[in-house]
Amino acid sequence: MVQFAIEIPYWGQSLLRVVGGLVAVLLPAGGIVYLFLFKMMSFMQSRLGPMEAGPYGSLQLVAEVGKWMQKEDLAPERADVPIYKIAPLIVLLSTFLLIVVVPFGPDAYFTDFETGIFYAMAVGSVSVLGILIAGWSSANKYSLLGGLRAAGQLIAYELPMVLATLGVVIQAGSMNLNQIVVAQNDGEIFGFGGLGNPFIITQFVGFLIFMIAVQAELTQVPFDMPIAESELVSGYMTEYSGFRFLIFFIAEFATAGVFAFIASILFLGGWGIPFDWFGWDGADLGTVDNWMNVAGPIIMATKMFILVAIIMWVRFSYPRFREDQLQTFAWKFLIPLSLANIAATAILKVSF
Amino acid sequence: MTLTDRQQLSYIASQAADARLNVELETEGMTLNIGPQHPATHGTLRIICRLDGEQVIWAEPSAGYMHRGYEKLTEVRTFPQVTTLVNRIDWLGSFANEVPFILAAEKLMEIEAPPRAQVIRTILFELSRIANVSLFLGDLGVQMGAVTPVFLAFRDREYVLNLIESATGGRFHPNFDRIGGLKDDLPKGWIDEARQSVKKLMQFCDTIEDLLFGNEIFQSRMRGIGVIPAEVAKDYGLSGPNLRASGVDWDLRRDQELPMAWDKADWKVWTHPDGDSWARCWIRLQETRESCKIVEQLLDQIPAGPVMTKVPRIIKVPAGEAWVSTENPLGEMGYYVVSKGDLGPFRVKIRSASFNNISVVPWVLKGVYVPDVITILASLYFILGDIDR
Amino acid sequence: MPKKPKIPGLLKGLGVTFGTFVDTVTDGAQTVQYPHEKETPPIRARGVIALHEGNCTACMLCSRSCPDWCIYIEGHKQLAPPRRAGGKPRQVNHLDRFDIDYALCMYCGICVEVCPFDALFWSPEYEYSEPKIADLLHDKDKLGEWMETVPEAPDLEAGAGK
Amino acid sequence: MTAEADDAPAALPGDGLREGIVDDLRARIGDSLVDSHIAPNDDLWVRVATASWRETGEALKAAGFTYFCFLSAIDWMPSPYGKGEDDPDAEPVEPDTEIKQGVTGGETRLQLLARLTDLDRHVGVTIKADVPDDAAVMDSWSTLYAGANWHERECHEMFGIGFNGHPDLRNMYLPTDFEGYPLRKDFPLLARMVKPWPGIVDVEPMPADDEDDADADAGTDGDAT
Repeated sequence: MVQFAIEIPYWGQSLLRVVGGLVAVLLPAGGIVYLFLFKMMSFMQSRLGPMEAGPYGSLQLVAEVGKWMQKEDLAPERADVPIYKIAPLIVLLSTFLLIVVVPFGPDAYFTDFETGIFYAMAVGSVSVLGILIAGWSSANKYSLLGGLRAAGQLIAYELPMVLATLGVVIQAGSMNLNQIVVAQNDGEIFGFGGLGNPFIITQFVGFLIFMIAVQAELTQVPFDMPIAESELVSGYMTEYSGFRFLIFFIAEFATAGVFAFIASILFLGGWGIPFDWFGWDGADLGTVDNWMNVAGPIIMATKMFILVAIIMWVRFSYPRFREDQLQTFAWKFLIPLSLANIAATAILKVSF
Repeated sequence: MTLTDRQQLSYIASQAADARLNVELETEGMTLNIGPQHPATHGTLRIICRLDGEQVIWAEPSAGYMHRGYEKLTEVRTFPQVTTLVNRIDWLGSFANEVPFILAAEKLMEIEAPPRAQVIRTILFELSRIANVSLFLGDLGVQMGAVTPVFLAFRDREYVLNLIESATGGRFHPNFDRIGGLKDDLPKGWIDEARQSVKKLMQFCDTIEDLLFGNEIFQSRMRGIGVIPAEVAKDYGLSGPNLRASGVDWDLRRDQELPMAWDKADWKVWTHPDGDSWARCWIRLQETRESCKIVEQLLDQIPAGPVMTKVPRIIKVPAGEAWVSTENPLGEMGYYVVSKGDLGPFRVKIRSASFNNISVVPWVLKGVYVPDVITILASLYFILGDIDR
Repeated sequence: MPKKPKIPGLLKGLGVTFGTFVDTVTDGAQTVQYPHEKETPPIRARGVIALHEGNCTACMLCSRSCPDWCIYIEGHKQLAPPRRAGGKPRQVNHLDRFDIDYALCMYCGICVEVCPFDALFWSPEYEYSEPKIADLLHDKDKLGEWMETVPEAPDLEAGAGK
Repeated sequence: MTAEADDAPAALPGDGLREGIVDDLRARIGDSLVDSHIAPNDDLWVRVATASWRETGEALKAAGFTYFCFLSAIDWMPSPYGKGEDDPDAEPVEPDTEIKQGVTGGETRLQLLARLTDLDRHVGVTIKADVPDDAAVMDSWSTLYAGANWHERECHEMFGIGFNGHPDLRNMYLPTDFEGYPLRKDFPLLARMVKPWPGIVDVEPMPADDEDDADADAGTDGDAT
């Protein structure tokens, strides 16, 4: 945890953490929605997108939130109401649980788990639970199909994601996310340390698999069968209205942001810049200058936005798979490929 | 034998048939109502599907949510008034709807439009095909979750609509055809504008081919899905690209004699042997290109002269019966016009393409998955107004 | 077609969207920000029907040829000063009411075509939506105001016959 | 037009072809072929006996007419309601109730109408058959031409013609408990009845004299130019 100049009581620290967590989740989510969903998509379609609310429509999201908040919180007559109401919160919860382990700087993190990536993979799956119960409790056939598809899909893509991460873990020799960042920035490629050693170079296959799995995990096109507005009319979200729909909506983009954070940590060097430039020593984080705690989040955000841009670019360009094709793709292609990747990484790790 | 009794009996019989099917499969099917308010149905078509998991074991389209009774309405209207009515059958390619009706009336009156009118008619006919099918090409993406193609389609269709509007005054409902010719001649500068627009539409076809048709995901979704063999297609009376995608080489523009100008242009009728969703979409893409070519060539061949032949101001069509059908964007669109020598037709049977095209749905949807229901419907391409009339 | 190295369709698709993105950034969007800027409809656009009241003789022809029965005309006969000095006073039709119900109108233009006295015209004006459907019944004063927006008929393309 | 040489017809079908079709059909169904009419180089109508409706379909399918175009019906009775454009004050005109069938004649009020196309010979044929007035039931084509299924359903709903052997004659458009057959001529079109025709109003005459108003209706009776 960041060392502050003045002593802050425990409750104060907790409050700061909560506020920090909210900022770390909601700010990227808002940025993603405005930059990519509103503007990039519109530009790719020869239009301007929202232009009326605020300069260049920058306050459109605020207007949308206001609109959703006003709407009635409906539940279908035969829905399982308590469960139905709790489902979106579970989905959003998993996003907040994920951000807990993401380090934004040498000392700017919420908690520093030794098994950070393990934890992240574990809590990332909690959202499946929310989606599944949202689909089931809506008492709607479309929602049910969407929920079941989501469950099948998220479980299928959990595996390649974990396996893709394993390559990184083997190469970094740690499951601690901060250690993974350090390993990349402190490393060198064939004796040249000027770029550090971002794992995207050595683990390119892993990176691709991870990004595909993230795409599927986020249920973005081409893997958006659980939502599939032209078939299942938004799937598990069909019956939700008002702020519960808003929570699903935020969770979708916040999770995109958080997964992009994790991807940038695993493959792009996270908050760091190559330590070689400033002569820092990776073995001792104390040698890293304190200003990295401020610059780190900005570097992270830049990398995150680049990754999200790719996710969204793909989303706006591709049609979607069919459910069975998606499963085939996961089980018959991605998983064998990631296993081969692990094997290759392990062999090279041992031999070098 | 009262009507309701028989209907009830037939309903009970169909329920019993379903029940038998379920007993044989030993599963409890789920009935999924796709529509009438569903984004994939371009309006209000309802498809009742019985599902086993995600597999469709029985499907039945239920049309009629947009029935406007045009066949009845034509009986109280005069011939010129019917034109504006039939505009609204296939609202995306409305000019093409007018043509066969006007041709049928002209056939009964034994007159023919002047050559200039024939060429301009053909140009506008093909432009309305481009407007119609370009939207289909974009919409195809939306049905499969790709959001961008439809916006590009809207963008480029606008060029065609602007052309149609500046010539006829109506973007969607031109009402430009008159018995004996056209309402008016083209405005100055239209031909040059049309040349440029057609070039843009050719580019649009390439864009869509790159963005959608070349996409491996798209191909894997489309190939081998919803195969309709030629025999079945003919049996159900499928027409247009749906028929040609099944390998039947039949295009009314080429295969019948009409006072239109298609034979003045050099173009090709595309067929595809596969009969699957891919074939249907691909044929439409190729046809858009052919239409662009036809327009491009005909723009150079507009003869000078009047656009209207001599007709009485109050049009009374001589008694008789005539059937004229043309190759409309959606398929064979025909009118069986019965006149008794009055101001208005006695009976008009409107044979619209989508009605037949959609009647194959129960056959083709058996055994496919829910996502394929959407792609097959999209590839069959129907317009609700064209089904229900 | 010459053999080109085959680019995977997935990449081509990304290229198309990226190309459009760049085009929009550099050349601007194809859309028009409606209330701030407006497109001009073509001269022939069938926006709204304008009435030149002075030309109307209340002959009922438009009303009778309307497929939707949406034109309502009332008139009465009155005496007008004679055309030539010393002549008999003429009897003319005076128009009392000329309403078009735009809620029913199909914009077919048959009324404009049949009018033998050039009293009806198409105007490309299109901004006359109303919150209530009953307000779309426009009377002859409103229809007369639209006369100002009626453009000259366009020149015809070369080769147009008489 | 450059279609491939092999599929373009050498010459468009002439009269001989259509006469041949009629002769061929007569050979297949015999006296059931009641009447035929050929519009030279254009179109062909045949009228067959009611009982041999299905037989005709089979014969034509065997003769190469494999493409099903449409199936419908015609109610030949003139509408007793007119167009709703009558003067309510005027003497009601006795509606013309004479049933006069069109091409190839007929004996009944309702006639069934279908069209088949031969895609190889590029020729279409319109088949008509009388529907008995007392029991409007015909044989179904739905097992013969699958596409006839929906057309017969529509026909049943709009004209009240039953089809023997049709699997499922539910309504397509109308509610199940709808009464009446909308496309029969004696079914009133309500849209034209609920509201008076605005064109019926005439210009009010001068208070004193109402002769000499010839110019008031200028154009209404305008005849052929």
